[in-house]
Amino acid sequence: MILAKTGNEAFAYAMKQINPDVVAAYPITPSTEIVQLFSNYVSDGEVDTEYVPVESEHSAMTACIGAAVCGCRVMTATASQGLALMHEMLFIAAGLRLPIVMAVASRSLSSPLNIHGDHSDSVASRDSGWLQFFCETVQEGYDTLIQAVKIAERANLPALVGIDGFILSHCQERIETLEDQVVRDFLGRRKPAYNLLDWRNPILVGPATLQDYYFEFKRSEIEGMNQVLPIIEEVQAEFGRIAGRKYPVLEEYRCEDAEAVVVLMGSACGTVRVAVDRMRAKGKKVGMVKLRVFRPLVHSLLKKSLVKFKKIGVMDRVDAVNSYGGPLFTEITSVLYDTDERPWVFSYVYGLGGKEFTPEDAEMVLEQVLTGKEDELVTYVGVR
Amino acid sequence: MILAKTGNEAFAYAMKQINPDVVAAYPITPSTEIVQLFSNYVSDGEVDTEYVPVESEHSAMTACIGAAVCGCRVMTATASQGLALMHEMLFIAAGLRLPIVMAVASRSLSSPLNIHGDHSDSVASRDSGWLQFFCETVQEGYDTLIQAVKIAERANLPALVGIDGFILSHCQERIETLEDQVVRDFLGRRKPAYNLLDWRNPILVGPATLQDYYFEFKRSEIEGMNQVLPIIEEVQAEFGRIAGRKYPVLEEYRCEDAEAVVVLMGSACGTVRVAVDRMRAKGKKVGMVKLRVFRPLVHSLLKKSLVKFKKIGVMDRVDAVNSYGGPLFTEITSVLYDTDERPWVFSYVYGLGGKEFTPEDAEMVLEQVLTGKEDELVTYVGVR
Amino acid sequence: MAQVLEIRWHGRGGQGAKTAALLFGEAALDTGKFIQAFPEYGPERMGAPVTAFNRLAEEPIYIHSGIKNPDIVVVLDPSLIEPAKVTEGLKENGVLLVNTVEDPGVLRQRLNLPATVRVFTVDASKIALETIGRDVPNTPMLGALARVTGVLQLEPMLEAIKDKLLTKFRGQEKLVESNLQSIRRAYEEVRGIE
Amino acid sequence: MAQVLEIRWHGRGGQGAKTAALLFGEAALDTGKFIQAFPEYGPERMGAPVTAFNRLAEEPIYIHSGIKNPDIVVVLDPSLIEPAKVTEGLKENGVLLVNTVEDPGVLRQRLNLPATVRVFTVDASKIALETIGRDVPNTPMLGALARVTGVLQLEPMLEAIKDKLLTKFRGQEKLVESNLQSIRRAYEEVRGIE
Amino acid sequence: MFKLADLAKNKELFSHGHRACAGCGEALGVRQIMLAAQTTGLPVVTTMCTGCLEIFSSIYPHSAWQVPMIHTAFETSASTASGVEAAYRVLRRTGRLNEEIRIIAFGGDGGTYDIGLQALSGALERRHRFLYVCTNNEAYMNTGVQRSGATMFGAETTTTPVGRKGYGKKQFEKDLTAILVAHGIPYVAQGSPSFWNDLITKMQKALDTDGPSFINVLAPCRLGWAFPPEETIELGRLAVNTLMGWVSVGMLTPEKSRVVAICAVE
Amino acid sequence: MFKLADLAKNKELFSHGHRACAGCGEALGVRQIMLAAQTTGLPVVTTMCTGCLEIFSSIYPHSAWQVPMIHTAFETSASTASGVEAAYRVLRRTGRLNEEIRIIAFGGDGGTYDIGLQALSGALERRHRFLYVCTNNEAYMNTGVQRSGATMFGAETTTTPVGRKGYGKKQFEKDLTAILVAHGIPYVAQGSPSFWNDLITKMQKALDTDGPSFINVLAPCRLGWAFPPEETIELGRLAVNTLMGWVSVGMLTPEKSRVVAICAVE
Amino acid sequence: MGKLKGWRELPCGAIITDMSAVKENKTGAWRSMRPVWNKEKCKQCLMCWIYCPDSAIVIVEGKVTGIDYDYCKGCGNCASICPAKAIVMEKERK
Amino acid sequence: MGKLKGWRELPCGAIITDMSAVKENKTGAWRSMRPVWNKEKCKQCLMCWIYCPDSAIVIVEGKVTGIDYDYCKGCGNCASICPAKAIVMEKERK
Ligand SMILES: Cc1ncc(C[n+]2csc(CCOP(=O)(O)OP(=O)(O)O)c2C)c(N)n1
Ligand SMILES: Cc1ncc(C[n+]2csc(CCOP(=O)(O)OP(=O)(O)O)c2C)c(N)n1
Ligand code: SF4
Ligand code: SF4
Ligand code: SF4
Ligand code: SF4
Repeated sequence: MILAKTGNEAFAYAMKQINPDVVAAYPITPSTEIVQLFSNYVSDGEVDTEYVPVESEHSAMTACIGAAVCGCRVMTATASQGLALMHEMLFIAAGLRLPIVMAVASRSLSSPLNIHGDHSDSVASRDSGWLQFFCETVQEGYDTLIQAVKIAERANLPALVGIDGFILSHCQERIETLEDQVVRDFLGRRKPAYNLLDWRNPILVGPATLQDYYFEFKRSEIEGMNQVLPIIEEVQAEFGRIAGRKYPVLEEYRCEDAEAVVVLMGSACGTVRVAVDRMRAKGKKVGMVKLRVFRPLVHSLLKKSLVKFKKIGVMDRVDAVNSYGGPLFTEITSVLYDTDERPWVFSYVYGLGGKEFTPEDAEMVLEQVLTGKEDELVTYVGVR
Repeated sequence: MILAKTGNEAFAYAMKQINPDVVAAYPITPSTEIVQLFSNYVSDGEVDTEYVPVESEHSAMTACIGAAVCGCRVMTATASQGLALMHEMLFIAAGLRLPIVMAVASRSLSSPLNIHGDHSDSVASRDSGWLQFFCETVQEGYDTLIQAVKIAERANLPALVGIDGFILSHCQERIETLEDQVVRDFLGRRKPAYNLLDWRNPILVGPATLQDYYFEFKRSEIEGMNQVLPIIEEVQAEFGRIAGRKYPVLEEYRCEDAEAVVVLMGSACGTVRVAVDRMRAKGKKVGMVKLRVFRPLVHSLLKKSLVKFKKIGVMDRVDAVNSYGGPLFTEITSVLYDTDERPWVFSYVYGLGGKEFTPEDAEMVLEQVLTGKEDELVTYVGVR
Repeated sequence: MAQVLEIRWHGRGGQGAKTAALLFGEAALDTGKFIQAFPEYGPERMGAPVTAFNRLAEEPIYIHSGIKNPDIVVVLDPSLIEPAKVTEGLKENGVLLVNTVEDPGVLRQRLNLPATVRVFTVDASKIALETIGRDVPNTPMLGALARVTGVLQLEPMLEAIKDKLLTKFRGQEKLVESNLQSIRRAYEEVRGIE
Repeated sequence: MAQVLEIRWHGRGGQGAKTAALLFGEAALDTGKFIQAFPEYGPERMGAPVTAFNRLAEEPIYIHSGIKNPDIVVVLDPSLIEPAKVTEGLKENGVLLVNTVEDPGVLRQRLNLPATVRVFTVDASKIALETIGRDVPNTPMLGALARVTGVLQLEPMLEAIKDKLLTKFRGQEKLVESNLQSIRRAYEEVRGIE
Repeated sequence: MFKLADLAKNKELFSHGHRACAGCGEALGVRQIMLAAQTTGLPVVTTMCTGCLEIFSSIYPHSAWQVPMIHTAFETSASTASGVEAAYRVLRRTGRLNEEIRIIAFGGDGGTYDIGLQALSGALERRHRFLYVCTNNEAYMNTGVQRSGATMFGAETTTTPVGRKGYGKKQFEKDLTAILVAHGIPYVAQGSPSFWNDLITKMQKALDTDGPSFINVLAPCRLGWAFPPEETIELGRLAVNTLMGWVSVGMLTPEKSRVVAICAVE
Repeated sequence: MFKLADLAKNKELFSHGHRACAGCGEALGVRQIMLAAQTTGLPVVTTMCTGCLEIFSSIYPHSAWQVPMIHTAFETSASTASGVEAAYRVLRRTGRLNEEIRIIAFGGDGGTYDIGLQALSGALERRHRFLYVCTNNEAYMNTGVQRSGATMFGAETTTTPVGRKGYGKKQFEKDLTAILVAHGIPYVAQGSPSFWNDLITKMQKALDTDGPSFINVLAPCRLGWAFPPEETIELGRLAVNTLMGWVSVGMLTPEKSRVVAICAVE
Repeated sequence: MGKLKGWRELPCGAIITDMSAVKENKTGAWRSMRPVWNKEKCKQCLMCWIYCPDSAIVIVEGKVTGIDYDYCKGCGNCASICPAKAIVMEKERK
Repeated sequence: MGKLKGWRELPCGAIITDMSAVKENKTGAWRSMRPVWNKEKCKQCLMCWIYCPDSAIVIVEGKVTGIDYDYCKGCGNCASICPAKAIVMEKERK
């Protein structure tokens, strides 16, 4: 079906189709609508879900964990302070290898308070062992959320699917949806690695470990993450077959003969497309590399793609406040470290706290990368 | 005075000498003793401190913030889950530019639970805008905590001083302390950037901001971080004059003609020293680079030092669970990205969850770096 | 029509500017267009001036930034005209559509608008009161907007909106009917059509 | 003495093995040595076998890893000998010092120890009961240990420990005195000195 | 009993220019409270939770507060106040602050009944001296009317929608006032801006209390309760008088006891 | 009244091999509770907080629990149980689980009075059906005897040391049982393993309760209360009988009322 | 909008120091209905004053003297509550 | 220690599946005092059983038959509580 949906509506709709067993969530702008709309489906009996309206995000993630260890398919949604408040439990969910799927309408972190979109919330949890997807459009959000369930369950790791707060969460766009049954068939039923409610075969989940076992458990979790990329690619391929839409983990846009490209994630990719088109129209050889999967860090794909270009601008919608570049900039330069070609790489931080990022801004960045700016370590786009 | 103190005792003793106005803290292994011993000083009237025995770490950091906005000198201590539970408030403390100083006896994160030392807790908060120091010895912990108060107050940014849980927190070592009065003179009184209790000149702290101001506030915080390195160096120099002990931000140990070095932080530096000595004794040209300051990321110093070596092993006592290397490995390769020499850099993850790291392990790592291992992206030292 | 048609709605918190933009987006979608509809990104309070936006195009819309120079400005509440600076950024050859009793000509003069800007008015509040029974000008304004833009035909649009309203009002057919009626009337009664 | 002298203490949770190691470290410090003292890193429960460690050296100690092959093993509770495998890892020419009524020779035979290992025993529990009035063998064992290692002289050590105990017991001089007395006695009464 | 003419001499410590909905009961309650805060003659320092109050009173560069105010996060009004009070104590004790001041912490029902309950409970157990005011509009309004622990049984919110199966909130509300009474703090009360004199009297008592005190202030919300703007005062009255989930025998007779007696709805 | 000979037929669902201190009252309480948990004949699934219990019962690869058990974090026993109960409900509702089971959540006093209070309060407000057992030894024992909200006035702990100025804890304990009563849940009780029959009777009632239930179990701690190992039972008795901070008129007469009446210490 | 401060001009920490700036925020613009006060009818009970959420009833020396239309949002509570019906609500012009 | 599992052998997620492994943990080693049960004196009230924190009182068909020294930590509560003084505490050998 072709529908007009905001990012939040599309997430809620996908959740309806996924029909998770348990949803435990807490409201926070700009993700609130997701569970709000989802609770309409609950109230109308359109899903089987047990909806747990917890008293905080810490409890939201904990209740998700409690339900997921019982073999249930479990989802939640949050943003910003909510994600930050879950921080402790994120690591626990991953350590327990629970495929909880979380919809995030990303937003900046306090202080000062700001309800608008940037990637600080998700990126600040990048070590927690969660898969992280960043989406460009509402359509992609919808498609990715459904895929994420399958990927997470195959990888036995939790997954976060992010759309930019307000910019996508509150933006109505045209989307093509799948039939309910198609989604349910695609996902099948979760096959849990273990089940707490199987009381005839009792297990203990989450023991204390001493020096003799912790690192080994962690190593096994790390291996879980190492195995994710092929799973993502398989699930995407399968999804492509039923939906006719494909999203490479890494997309190169008009990169064929590009002399300069920017790499980025999320909704601004669209805005950059417009800028690239305009500059191409003026004969400037620029392109864009869009990264959809932030965790795992797809180092081999990044290396393979980026090594082709002379000049690269890495655009972060978050700053690491470490007197160095943005987090993605750091990771990309690291990934390219041992390549022979070693493109020039520049760091751009843009759009924090919902700061408007226009095609003109994007052109400015592309232009700078093209000419090879060399003054400041990091450029803060649009800061007065 | 020369005293025998465990890391926790030394931190508590330093806190006594610092005599903070407010300490709000919550117990957690292995940092509990810090506040426990400190509360003896409170009970004996040896400090003026108002001690707030909060009901959780989230409230610990919040109460610290509440007290710090009132112009007070404020400290706390925590580890692991406690630090993770504070996550949300860490960003807020930094955004409000409050020089809260936190003693951390670092420990791994659940799940599974483990009470032993690794750097996951602090490193997972590396984007929060806090300065981060990692110490090698009890002496260094004591000295750094005192310096951190001054550095934080000059930078108007909060600071975390970490010692490795158990390995240092519970290890008694010989330390030289300063006289109480010397410490107090060195620190003087905090000169706050603003004061909530100045009710004649009311201010509002922590407003909401829209797209028009958030990024600018953040930019100003980022600049605060950019200005920290010279402050650290000045304060260290000044401290060196009164204490006779100096700690470079980055120390090169037997690096003169080294062909291979390892870079690392924390207590394992000592163990590596032993290994370097042993290997040097065998005529192998190895050395160690010790990093004391993790935040800000001292990219210029790192670059200047590391570029001299052919082969570098970066040793992380934490893994980023991103199917790539450890966080310090990522940052160091990033920092070295645009150097002409480009040493070979290898990633080693060691000691998670308190996994024993011996001089023999260190020799193994150094040996590997020296010969130039090239098989796996990351080596997990000592994992069965 | 520009490659991408950009619309800005002005209303007050509680008046449904956002809903109108979303409904208009849905209606346009049903006619095969690519669309975007989004509210002003900010904390909205009841009574406070708010804005919402639409983009319509024949091709996929990639851009994800705000609208600064709309082709069309729609104003739900005439008391907003001055305080909300409704004409700010309006394109030179843009359209201003206002819910007011005032005549387009008078309004144009009062606002001192260049001749290139086309001005339309409609008494949507009156229409709403007469059809729906409450002063909810956002629905009728959809009709007026369809008329002045010309991008949507009345009947297919009514069809499209009917669907949405049936869901929204949980099948209260009468209420839906009166809403549709208000759209039809505004479509007819809009003033300033040359 | 090795360049770094390494000691392992065995006790039960609640018996003060850790305290003994810390006190020994402090006492050694006062004689100008570089020291380390640390407990087994783990969750200790009352009654459970626990260990603690010391390192002593003339030079700064850099190493920060555990002790696997101690030069000296000190056992606070004879019932631990078998269950805690107290001799595990003990150096070939190491020292075993046990709080027990047993004779060193008997113990050596029972444990089947190589001749290179020196064995000492002392009835620290009895001494503690007679001096301090409770079975707290950790303090007297300090005296015995000082004697067998030879690295600490009795009087300076007593001086050093007195200070610490005065702080610890908040100035209860009598209690401190009896503790010092127990150290002195164990220093004298340790058996197995050739 | 206060006289309005006297009260009118006080400063508007909560200034106009704030961005609350036209007719917001919470804004009204806070305004009255800040008028009443002056009855002790002591300066007041305040904290608040994220929520409508924070959003409508403090969007940079505008502060409706004419007293010192700090907002840290959503769940942290009480814990922030703990820190402020600790600072106040040490500064007084060490002679660095000479005036007595009063501390008032504000929190919505979400920030108090739910996500901030623990911080509040802990602060009460530690016996920090401050007044906590819960501006209770019985749902999360700032994020668009979701259920809170204060939402009544059967009430429709955006997370407890009425639908083919759902009939509104399925649980009874948490009786926070009773929970506060169980904390054994010296002063607990309920009030409403519709009964201004009662509220202001309770404020005075609360601020005079040596120890923690608490007032649960029922504040009608335009958005959540969905009423025309001119009915705020009347709705507040009705809510109290019909005892709709808001039952306190002591409510309008604050003189009778320092701690109001409570009888539960269930 | 239960007969010991009957009880002795039950399984030891909390097995020996655990690492509690010799004479630990908490271990004893939990053992009795797990014996009692079998009185309903239904399988039991459990959750617990970080704390002594978790450390002494579950160091990998050893589990003293012979029933399903999950530990997530310190403050999360009740919220984990919320998730488990939600899973249980949906699986039952959709016919994927056929047996009735009971859920028991354990938490120490630190994990319940303090850091886990909010998760508990929220779960109660949402009316999840589970029994929450607070193993209350009146301080944070696992980390070495720090004060908790349950620690009594004047008690010495490592964070409220007696010193030249300090005289132990300066505040009265939080009356958690009263706070739980104020939550209006259908069953609230207090107990102690020293009165095994009382405790087991209360367990049975609690597990039969349709809705949330709560038992506050006073558990003497070797380390924190500093007594010789053989006095555990006696100390538990004394603590109850001397009413030291542990006052419940309903305590030993659970028959009289489903919700015990409470009178505060202060 | 031209007067937005640049990042270098911002205070250290997210604080507001000018507490009077809020007066710039003329919420009178929100009004679609306007309260009109009738001096004659007014009994000076001050009920409108204590019940106005926006402190928009002007008091001079203890007496109501009018309405501050710069901030009045036109909610109408003053009119509802006035026992003397001295305030009536009118539509804002146009 | 030789039998510690390698990381590839660990289960997915931090779980314990073998709930009987705890029996390996012979806490009898913790004992410095040993309870000795006197069959003759025992009245079979089972008080020692219900009050043992370590389930170390062996019951066979409803009757006490001895003490499981593999797990008994020697706390002495059984002895304290025994109304018949049928259990006494003795020092562990040596
Ligand atoms: C940790 C966290 N979770 C969620 C939010 C989002 N949030 C902000 S205010 C609010 C609701 C406020 O409700 P309430 O406390 O009742 O105050 P009201 O707005 O109704 O006055 C929510 C859910 C947040 N800011 N922080
Ligand atoms: C967030 C967090 N903070 C602190 C801790 C450290 N911690 C673990 S258990 C514990 C105390 C437990 O006390 P209590 O709940 O009373 O149980 P007890 O050990 O006394 O049985 C503490 C402080 C933690 N694990 N997580
Ligand atoms: S939503 Fe409700 S509480 Fe919030 S400002 Fe509007 S009326 Fe007030
Ligand atoms: S410290 Fe106390 S609660 Fe913990 S195991 Fe020992 S006796 Fe039990
Ligand atoms: S209409 Fe409302 S805002 Fe205006 S003066 Fe009256 S009460 Fe105040
Ligand atoms: S001594 Fe203690 S552990 Fe041993 S059987 Fe008796 S009660 Fe049980």
